[in-house]
Amino acid sequence: MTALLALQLTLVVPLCGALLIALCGRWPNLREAVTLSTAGLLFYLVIQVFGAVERGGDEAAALYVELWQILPGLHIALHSEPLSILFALVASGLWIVTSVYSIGYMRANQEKRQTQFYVCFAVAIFAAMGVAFSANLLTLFLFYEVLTLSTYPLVAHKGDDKARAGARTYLGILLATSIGLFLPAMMWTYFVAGTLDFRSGGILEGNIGGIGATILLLMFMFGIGKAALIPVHRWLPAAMVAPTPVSALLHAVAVVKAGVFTIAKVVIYIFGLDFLVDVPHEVIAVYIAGFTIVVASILALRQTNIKRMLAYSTVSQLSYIVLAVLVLTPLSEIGAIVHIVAHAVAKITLFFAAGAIYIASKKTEINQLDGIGFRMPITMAAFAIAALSMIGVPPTGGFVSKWYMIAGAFQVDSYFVLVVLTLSTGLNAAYFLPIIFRAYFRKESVAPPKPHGEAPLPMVGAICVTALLTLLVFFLNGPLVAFEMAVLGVPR
Amino acid sequence: MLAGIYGLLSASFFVSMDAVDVAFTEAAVGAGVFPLLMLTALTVAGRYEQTVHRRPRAAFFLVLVTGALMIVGTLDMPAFGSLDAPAHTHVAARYIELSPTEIGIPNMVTSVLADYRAFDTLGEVVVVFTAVVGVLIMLTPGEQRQQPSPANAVETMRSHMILRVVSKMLIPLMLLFALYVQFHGEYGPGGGFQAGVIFAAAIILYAMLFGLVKAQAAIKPSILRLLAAFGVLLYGGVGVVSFLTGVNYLDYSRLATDPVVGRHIGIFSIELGVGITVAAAMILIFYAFAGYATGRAEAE
Amino acid sequence: MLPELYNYWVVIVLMMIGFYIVIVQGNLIKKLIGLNIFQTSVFIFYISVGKVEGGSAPILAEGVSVYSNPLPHVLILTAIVVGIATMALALALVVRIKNAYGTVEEEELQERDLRC
Amino acid sequence: MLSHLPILQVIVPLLAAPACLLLDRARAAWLFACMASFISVVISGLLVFQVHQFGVLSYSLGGWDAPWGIEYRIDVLSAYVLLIVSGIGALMILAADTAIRTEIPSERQPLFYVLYLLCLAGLLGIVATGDIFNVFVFLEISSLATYALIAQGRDRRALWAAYQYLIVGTIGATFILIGIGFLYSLTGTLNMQDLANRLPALESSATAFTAFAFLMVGVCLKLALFPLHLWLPNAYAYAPSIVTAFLAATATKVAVYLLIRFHFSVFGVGFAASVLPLHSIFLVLGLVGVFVASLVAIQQPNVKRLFAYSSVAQIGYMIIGIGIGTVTGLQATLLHLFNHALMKGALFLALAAIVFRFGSADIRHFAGLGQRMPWTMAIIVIGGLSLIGVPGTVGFISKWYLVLAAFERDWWLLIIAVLLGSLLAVIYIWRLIEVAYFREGEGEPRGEAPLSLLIPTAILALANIYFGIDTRLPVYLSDSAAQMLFGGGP
Repeated sequence: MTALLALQLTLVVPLCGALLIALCGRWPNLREAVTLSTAGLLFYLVIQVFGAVERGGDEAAALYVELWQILPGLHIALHSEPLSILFALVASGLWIVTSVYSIGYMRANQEKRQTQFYVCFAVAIFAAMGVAFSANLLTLFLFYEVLTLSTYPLVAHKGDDKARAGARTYLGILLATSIGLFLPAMMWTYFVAGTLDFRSGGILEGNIGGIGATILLLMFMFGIGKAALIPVHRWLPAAMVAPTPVSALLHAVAVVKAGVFTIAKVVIYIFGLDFLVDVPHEVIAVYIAGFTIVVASILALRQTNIKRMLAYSTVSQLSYIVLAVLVLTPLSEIGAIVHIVAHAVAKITLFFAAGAIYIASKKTEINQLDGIGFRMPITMAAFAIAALSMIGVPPTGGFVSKWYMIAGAFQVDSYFVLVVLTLSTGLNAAYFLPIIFRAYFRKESVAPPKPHGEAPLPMVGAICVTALLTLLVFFLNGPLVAFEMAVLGVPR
Repeated sequence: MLAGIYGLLSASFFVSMDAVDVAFTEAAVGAGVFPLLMLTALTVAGRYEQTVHRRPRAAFFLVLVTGALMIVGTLDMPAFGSLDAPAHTHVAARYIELSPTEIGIPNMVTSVLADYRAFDTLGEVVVVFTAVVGVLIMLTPGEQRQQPSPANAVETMRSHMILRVVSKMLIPLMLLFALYVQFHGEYGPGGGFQAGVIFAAAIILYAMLFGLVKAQAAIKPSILRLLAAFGVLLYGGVGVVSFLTGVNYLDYSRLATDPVVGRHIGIFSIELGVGITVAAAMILIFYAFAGYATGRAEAE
Repeated sequence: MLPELYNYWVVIVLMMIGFYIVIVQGNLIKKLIGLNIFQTSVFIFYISVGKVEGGSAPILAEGVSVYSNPLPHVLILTAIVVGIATMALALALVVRIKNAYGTVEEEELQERDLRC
Repeated sequence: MLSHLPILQVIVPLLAAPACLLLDRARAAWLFACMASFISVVISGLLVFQVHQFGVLSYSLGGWDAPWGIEYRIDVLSAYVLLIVSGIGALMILAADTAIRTEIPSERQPLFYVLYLLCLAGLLGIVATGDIFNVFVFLEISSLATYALIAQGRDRRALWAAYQYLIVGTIGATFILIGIGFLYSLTGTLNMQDLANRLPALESSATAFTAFAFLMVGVCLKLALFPLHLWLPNAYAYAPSIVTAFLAATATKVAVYLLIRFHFSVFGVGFAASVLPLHSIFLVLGLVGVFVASLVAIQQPNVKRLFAYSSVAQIGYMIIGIGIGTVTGLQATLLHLFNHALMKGALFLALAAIVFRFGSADIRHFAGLGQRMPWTMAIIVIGGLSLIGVPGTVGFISKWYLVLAAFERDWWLLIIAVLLGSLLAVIYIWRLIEVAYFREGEGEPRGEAPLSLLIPTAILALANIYFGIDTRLPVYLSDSAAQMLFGGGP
């Protein structure tokens, strides 16, 4: 199978999967089987594409297919390059794990409308693939919106007032930002640049100058609401009403990653690093990101509900990526890209753990966690690893990415960034360590009504896998980095 | 009433402008149909009124502006009645010169109406048809339908013996006259439309004197509906026939071996269509109004 | 110039009277009468356009060389029919309105709508 | 027979109407009307093809060549609009049978179809003809039919709305008649082509100016261009839903067509510019219309009324397109003709489904509709996104061209204004979505609309997406039409 065919199939497969799932809705086992096999097949396809990109040369260059021309100059086209293949790998890979996990979760929790859940999930993955492989801004925008709409039913899954209120904020903010800022920014880009294709080195250079570029940059940053910069971050905590697998999807697999990925794409392939350096007041954007990191961490510190705390931690972690992207040095870009992966695996572990705790013991508050480490050792161990990754302690993925970020910051000796990074590291430690402390070094205040052990097997399995990945990112960072160098046109 | 007088006045004005056909029509419509409709409407709507005028100043200003604009417009117009105005020299000239030979009938208005611009006239018939359908759909009472009984509002004139006798003699004459107008339209003023109106007037008069029920018994609404539709179809059909003879729509030249004769046939038949539709339409409209009035009279 | 155009101007005045009535009158039926005047005056306007000095009715006859312009007559024949058709429809509407609201005065109509 | 297509386009529905009256049974009448309107779709399709092949088609009625006889003249523009009108007309009639069941008493239904066909024929006639007086006649046919149709609404206010529309419409028509009169007295001809040839010589004359003014005002009354739009919201709000859908998708389009026809073909592009700053007037009116109407729309409790106001706003966009005064601008307008027909058609048909279930389109019926009528709501969402101008829908295409046109002129303010306008659209669409999806429905639950109503609606909704992706047909037609109009006569 040629890589090009595989590239196109990455869109077809999830859709057909969704269709099949809908058809098999009546027989749960069959339905779940379809889900898993689809996920597996998709991952295989992505690997195929990856291989081609990895080998580089003409084959990698040929990974471009124009599906349709809407208007002259406006195409729906797919293209695969190192950055996108990485995102695709993360999304498709984690889909398998998440599916396994959610099978356990949904059944243990006797959720309603499970078929709808799996269908929407598949569609969301389809959209994520589209975002990853889109060859121009328009295509990306389309899939971006599909992603928003397809995840809305997932967020509103519970269907009670609370869920609906959360979903409302979710849909409202994401649609408003994308239509109000992202879309105009896109049009503006087209009119000045005459194209929307992602080209290494950017397309805006020489077409727009001065303050205009700054405004455009800000329009993109806030227009891409999925990146959850303050003040457009509110949808993320609001979406916490969703079932845990969905939170995983939002925080690790697809949604927020799509956001930061889009920003990275825009900065690297639309503006271009060299051009962005000359943009006046570009540093404003840096400040916004830094501000978001710190404030979000402080907010996380004040949460008592585990999932809400994780949500705010996501907000801040996302801004790490945005910040790193905006430092505009090759090393920091690498840091950003690696952090997409590192954060993904770590955060999904944390959510899985939180979900497992909820399923096993119905506990949702931090202060209930005393001594949980002895009842659910595996889960909490994974939790600990992931937490360390969040803080940035070796040997976890978080360390690698943070390392590159700091190095990049040093290159341009941007002390603001350094301060932010150190400060936030402290804050992260401040809100993660207490949990671990409670879990292991405190006795249970009150024995639970019925003693419980670990969560169902599929969930525990999934947790282990992701925790393992968190460590792998650390140990395998060499090839990863080398591979990603290509993004910046650095020859391997 | 005033409206009627106004109609007659404008009709006489048309005559002075030697637009006899128009005058004829306006006389029939302006002095006949329109006031009649008004009256029937008034019997239903009642005479009561309060005279409030809304925003007269603004309105007056608007009117003033429009009028001024038109005055300005007239300034560059050719002098009134001048021979060499483009209106007369360009298209119309041909009608005047050639129509007698091309169409072969003296009344140029008819020849323009029924041949050169026959399609407009088809449109006109359709407009009448539309109107009657519209009136029907609005005045056909919904579910709560009552049959107008013999004792109804429109029968007040029963008592007038003389009137009835006179009109008894009058009505046949009117019908005859209508037929004359119908078929003489090619030579003198008149034609399908006027004929239809007169015919309708006769029936309406009958209805007023002898009561709606009798009239409806004599000429059934259902049949009238058919006729109204049939008239339009006849007109359109002529056009379709001219398709079949292999020429353009409403081109009569092939209806007979000799084009002129063909045109005669064509004009004759479409005028017939016009007459039928108009007559049927007018009567139906009157029925609708009167029937509605009586229906409500009983409802109260 | 005035003698040449006075005819049009008279017509225009008439036309504007009709127009004014349409706008100002609160009574639906009177509105319609205004509309009728408005339209009829337009017809007269057309016919005046068609008039030719010393011309006679456009019906072929011996010894007549100058005819008035038949085309406007035709147009107006059509226009008159259109006008009367509109009137019929409008009156039907008025009747229905009277039936539904019990009045044909614009003010009262509006306030009755507000009430319900 | 192919050579007769131009006239067949009009007389098929025109003669189908009386035949329909003869049938006098609702179901039969419906089937017959469907047949007629589908034939006319086919014809319009063939016409587009023919025009594409052989260029302008001229058909002289009664065999009398223009200017003596009446000429039917089909160029790209008219073929394009004919396609829109007949297509929408056919889809609507499909849904009509179910839609009017609850809204019109059975004994009136045959008459309803007769009027519907007459209205359709009238609109088609306006577009097809090349004779300016013939335009007036067919305008009246469609108008009279429209008044009667609007009056069929169940709410008694429908009568009042119809009456108002009748007064305004008749005044508009009379204005047009006056304009025609001036033109005739000036040139002595009624044929558009002929007028176009003779007018340039008389450009300076005040009469020509007056004629132009009267024609424009008359058309704008029909068009409901702000501030002459006051009749429209009531008419749309209280008319039977299917009628609203049909009118919103076709009548205003035909009015815009007339505007363009008079402005570009008869008088020529140069004329307006030479006598008055028409384009800037259009720009201003269009913009004000967009904003005022959208703002009013936001506060409407009755959704039909809401979309009626949004229609006024959309008309504003079309006028802006003309006002920009470039080929691209005109093309944006023409594209929006097509696209707006699609979106408003879908939206109002969806509303028809809701009225079918709830008896009115009041916004409180929307509570919880996301669960109760998922398909209908989905369609409304699609239409709404299209109205906003989200990529992947037709709305985006027209907005895109509009902004492009403004960009060519470097009118950044206009671009910003247009985008702000779409944001207003976001607000009122969001209101619907919020009520429908984020509020529990009270009252006994009602199910989805019947398929016979849902399918045509869905077709339209899909068309919204399809033509948002595959834009070749409308873009090609509108482009060549715009080119032709700027190239000179029809």
